[in-house]
Amino acid sequence: MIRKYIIKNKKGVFGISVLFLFGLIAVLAPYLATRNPWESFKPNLGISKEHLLGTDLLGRDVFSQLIWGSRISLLVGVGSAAGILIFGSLVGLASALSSPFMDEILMRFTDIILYIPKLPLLIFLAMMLGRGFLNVVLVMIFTMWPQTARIIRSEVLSLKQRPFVEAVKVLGVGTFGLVKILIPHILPLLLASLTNLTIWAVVYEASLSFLGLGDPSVITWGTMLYYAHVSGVIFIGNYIPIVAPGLCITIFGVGMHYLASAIQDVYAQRTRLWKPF
Amino acid sequence: MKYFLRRLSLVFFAWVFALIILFFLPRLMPVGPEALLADRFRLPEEAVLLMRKEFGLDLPITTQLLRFLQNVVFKFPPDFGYSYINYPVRVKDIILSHLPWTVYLMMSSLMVTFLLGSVTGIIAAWKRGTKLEGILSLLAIFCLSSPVFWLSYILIIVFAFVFRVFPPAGAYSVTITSTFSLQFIGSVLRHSVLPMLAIVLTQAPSYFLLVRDNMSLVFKEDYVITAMAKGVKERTIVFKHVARNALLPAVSLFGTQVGLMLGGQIMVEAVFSYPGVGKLIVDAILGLDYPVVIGFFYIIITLGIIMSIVTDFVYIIIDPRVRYG
Amino acid sequence: MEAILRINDLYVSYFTNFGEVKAVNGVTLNLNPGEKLGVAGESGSGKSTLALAIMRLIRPPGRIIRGAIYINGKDVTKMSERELRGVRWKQVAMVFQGAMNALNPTHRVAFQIMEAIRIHEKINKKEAFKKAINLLSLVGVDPARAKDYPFQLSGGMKQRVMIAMAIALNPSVLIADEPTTALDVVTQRKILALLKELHDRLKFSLLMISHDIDLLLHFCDSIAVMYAGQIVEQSSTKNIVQHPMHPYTAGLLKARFRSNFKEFWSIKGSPPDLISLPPGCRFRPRCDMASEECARENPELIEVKPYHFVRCLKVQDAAEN
Amino acid sequence: MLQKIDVDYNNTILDVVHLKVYFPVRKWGPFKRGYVKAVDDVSLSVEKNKIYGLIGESGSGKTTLGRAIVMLERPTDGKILFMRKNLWELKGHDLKYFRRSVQMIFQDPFAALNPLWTVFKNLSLPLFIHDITDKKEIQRLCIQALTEVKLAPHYLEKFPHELSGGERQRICIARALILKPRLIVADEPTSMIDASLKGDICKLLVELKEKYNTSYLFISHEINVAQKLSEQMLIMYLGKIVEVLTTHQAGKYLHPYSKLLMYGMDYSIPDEVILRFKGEIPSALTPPSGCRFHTRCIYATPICTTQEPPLVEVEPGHFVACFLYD
Repeated sequence: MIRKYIIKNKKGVFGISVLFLFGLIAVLAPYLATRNPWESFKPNLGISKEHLLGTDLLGRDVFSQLIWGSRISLLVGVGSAAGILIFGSLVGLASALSSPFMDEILMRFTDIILYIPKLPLLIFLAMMLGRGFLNVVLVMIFTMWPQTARIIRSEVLSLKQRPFVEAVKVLGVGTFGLVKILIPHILPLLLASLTNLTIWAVVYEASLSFLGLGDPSVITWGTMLYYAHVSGVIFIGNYIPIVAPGLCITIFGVGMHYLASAIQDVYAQRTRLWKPF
Repeated sequence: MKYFLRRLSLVFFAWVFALIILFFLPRLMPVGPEALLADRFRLPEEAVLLMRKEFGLDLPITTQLLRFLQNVVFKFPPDFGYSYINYPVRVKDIILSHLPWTVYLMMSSLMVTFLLGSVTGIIAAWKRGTKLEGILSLLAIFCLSSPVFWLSYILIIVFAFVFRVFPPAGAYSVTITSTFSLQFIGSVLRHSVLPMLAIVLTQAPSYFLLVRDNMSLVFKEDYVITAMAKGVKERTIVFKHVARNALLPAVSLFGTQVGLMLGGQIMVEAVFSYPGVGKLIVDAILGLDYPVVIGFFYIIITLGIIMSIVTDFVYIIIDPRVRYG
Repeated sequence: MEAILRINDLYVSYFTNFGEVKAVNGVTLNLNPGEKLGVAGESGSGKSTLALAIMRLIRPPGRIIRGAIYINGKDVTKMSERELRGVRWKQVAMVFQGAMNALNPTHRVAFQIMEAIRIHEKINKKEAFKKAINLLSLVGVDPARAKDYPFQLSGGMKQRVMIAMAIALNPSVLIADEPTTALDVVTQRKILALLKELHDRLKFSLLMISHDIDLLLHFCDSIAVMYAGQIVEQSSTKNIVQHPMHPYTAGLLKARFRSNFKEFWSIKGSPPDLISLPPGCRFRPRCDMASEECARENPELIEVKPYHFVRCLKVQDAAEN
Repeated sequence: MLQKIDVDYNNTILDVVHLKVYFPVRKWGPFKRGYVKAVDDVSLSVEKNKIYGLIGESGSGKTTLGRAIVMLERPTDGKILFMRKNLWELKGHDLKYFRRSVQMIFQDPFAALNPLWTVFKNLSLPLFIHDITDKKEIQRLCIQALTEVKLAPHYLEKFPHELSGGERQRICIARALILKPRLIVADEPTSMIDASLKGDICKLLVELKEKYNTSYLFISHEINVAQKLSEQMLIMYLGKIVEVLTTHQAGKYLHPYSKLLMYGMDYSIPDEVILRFKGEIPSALTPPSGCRFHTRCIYATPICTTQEPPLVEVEPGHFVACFLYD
């Protein structure tokens, strides 16, 4: 049902095609990459047939690095986004549906984490847990779930006031039954925040690796940027190693953003919340 | 006024509570301060003991906590003891030397971000559906999802290398001595344009989208139709009637923005090697220099709380409903 | 005498992605100076769209397709934005239904009245404020509340402020779109009494729009009944009460909850869907005396008796012979 | 009516005993500043097979009383008894039985149905919750419920947004009736419906009352509609019941406020009569002292401003809270 609407919605089509494209690249990385990303050739070659995007200061082929890099970056992105979403919505649902006292405690707890800015906390926790992209995922989940919890909580609270939810309460359904009924109504919001969180996760993963806290044993768009930054390759005029990975992150972000807003439009259309005049 | 006292007391407890957590953070780290001192500088055994006494690490935990609170909460400027890495220098001095740069860069870009984001948001909402709004929105989404350090590099490549208009790095050209001469200030300004532009371009879109979507909601309100019926000019309606209500959420976003802004700050200072606190903190964390880290987090949390109170205050002034609520 | 407001053959539609919502389908209506004309219509009759169209306040996705609206002889539909500003609120003012948010919550009440005055008259702030104060006392609002914000006032008070704002420039036509629907019964009667008193004193002509036919019968000189974007019957209040001709008008009168009415009665069927309107007479699906003839032909609004217009084939045939 | 001595146990469905529902308003100070006294010490008992009309202006607390009866609002003081047990102490089977026997119809038909579900799913939810899971049985009950509210069975596949206001309200009634409850709290069921269709909804309610002898608490601000529909009328002002009468005494309202409501609805009464009653309903945060209506009442005497008039039985079944009839 939802797919039918998304196809009609221009933004949705762009978003899905971007997601599909990057997903494909990540899955088919071994076949698409022309060279072995770790093997080093002559440094700073320009764009040529063998090296579609030239090579970086260490002589590694930028194009194949890009392809392999997408695999981990997306994995970390979607993985931590899912983790954040699950943890965040659980807390959000719990504080919205339970007693005001419990709600107050949970909210104060999320406030404290919200007060501490994300990046320094990320850096701090990355230090504590040590490198490795699994740690990066854990770190991101811990620092970014309060935002989602807050969004889900306010959405559930406003839904609770709607008469059709109160009608269900009058029928004597338990909290668990209520959640089952509310899920389809917050699903669009969950999907939308999943896409938004994926953008933030990819960006923050890149930032961490850029600062040298990423997992050196793995290639991601972030580590590519790190090597480009450390090696100062741009001062020699070879801009591609810096521009290419960043551009991938941004295009992926734009696609996901459009996908998120398309999902929201579809929900509004489906429930006719949107009054014609 | 009582509303404020309540708000202040609540916030004060949150602040102290956060500081206490801050105190325990280094203790939780796998690499304890003593172990760090021992292997980092390969100091002999007794030197490490001497250092421990100097830093008061051998005292029981509770007295350390009390001492920490005593000279952080009640003494101004707070004293965090000595930095591990560059030992004789007190944490306070390190931070104070780097702080002005960061404050200058952050405050100016905060202002520019708010103004640029809100104004473009208002214009986009007003001219909804036109090509101009399409371009603005696409640009905003592009900048929103691009990592700030990557965008900084793009700016460097375009403005510093290709067009050679702005210097690619540093806070002021080394040739000039840091006195308050006009030349020095000119160079500082020229150096800060690219970093500020990088922060503004990544932070402004969140205001832009917020104000644009909020404006289109406010446009549907009945009092806009009343204003049009009264024959109020369209421009006045947009700026006086609609913008005022639409900017309320932007103000509250402004309050929570400090934290977000700092992330961008650190990245930009790393790329432009701008001598602010951001660069300092990255080195401090990488170097496990706990007192500096604590000092840094102290600043952020305090700044965050002050900003949220300022936003509440501004909110009350703008939105009468809260004042007479 | 020359009608102060003349609408002829007006068509307004909303182009939504669910289809074209034909809100107004060919309305012809005249309002004479000093007359209190009531427009009765239920949900889906297009009465509010008609009111907004007169002030050219229809915004996308709505559009005026055809027809003309003459205010003091000049056609509003052809006017540019600049000329409109000379008409809006100066010659035609409006009181909205949702008094709750028809006032800007972040501006003081007096300021919003002064704003209306100072757009059309070049006077300084102090004078405008004085004018606003007497207007407030004229509509029975304690001038001390002038500096309050809308959310500090009760529903009735807010509507009085709206009325004060509407009569600020002494317009010749006042449109009241369901002014009292959102208010309690008692406040409703007080607001109506205020409107009647102001009408007698300031001699503006009043177009009162409401779904409550009882209210219109009590308040207005003549009434036009709207159904599915068209006027189905128009006449003086006496004619409408004593011998309503159109089946819909008769149905509205019969469905009222009067103490002397014994049984509950309703018009059968449900309100018209303005996207897919039935062919021929729009009321056919709900009409007891409908026949196939009604489905084929589009009835016209014909003056069956002096100043008694009806849009129904059956009634027109009966009147001929 | 009130604490009758010989409470006929099986005839009363529900007893409301000195119910108080206050909403805290946290304004300036650190501690709670004041209370909105929505329902302030109301007692009534609901008997079988009777339609009760609960009338009052907006802000009189009538909706809050209705919501408290279906456990959507927790009482601050006093209690509501169902089968001689306090609602909020009901557990397990008793609670389930209460949920089955008391249902609610909401004011806004557009928001009272789950927009993502078809009519069939909306109707079958109550059955599903009360353990009727056999597919055919649910189908049969749903179709039967639809025919009772005079809607064709093909409405089952429709979505709420494809229906008109009147049709939706009928489906809400069907949903409330499907479990054959003993009491239905109807919160302004007719106020969002077109005037020309109100009659059908009222006729439907009366028919269903005779057929299933369910009782109704008909909450409304339209006194004329309620008067024709209900057998027992309760007039409520600022959280308190000011008059109780049976409808065969209709029209003979004694309390000045009830008279005012009646005049307001009847356009033959000249405006001057109504204009003599000053002002509007004040906020329930700071209710006036003594008789709450004294600030607007034309018969107000000094005693009205200090003392609260008790509900006095002027004639059998007719109670008034006003010193004129003390």
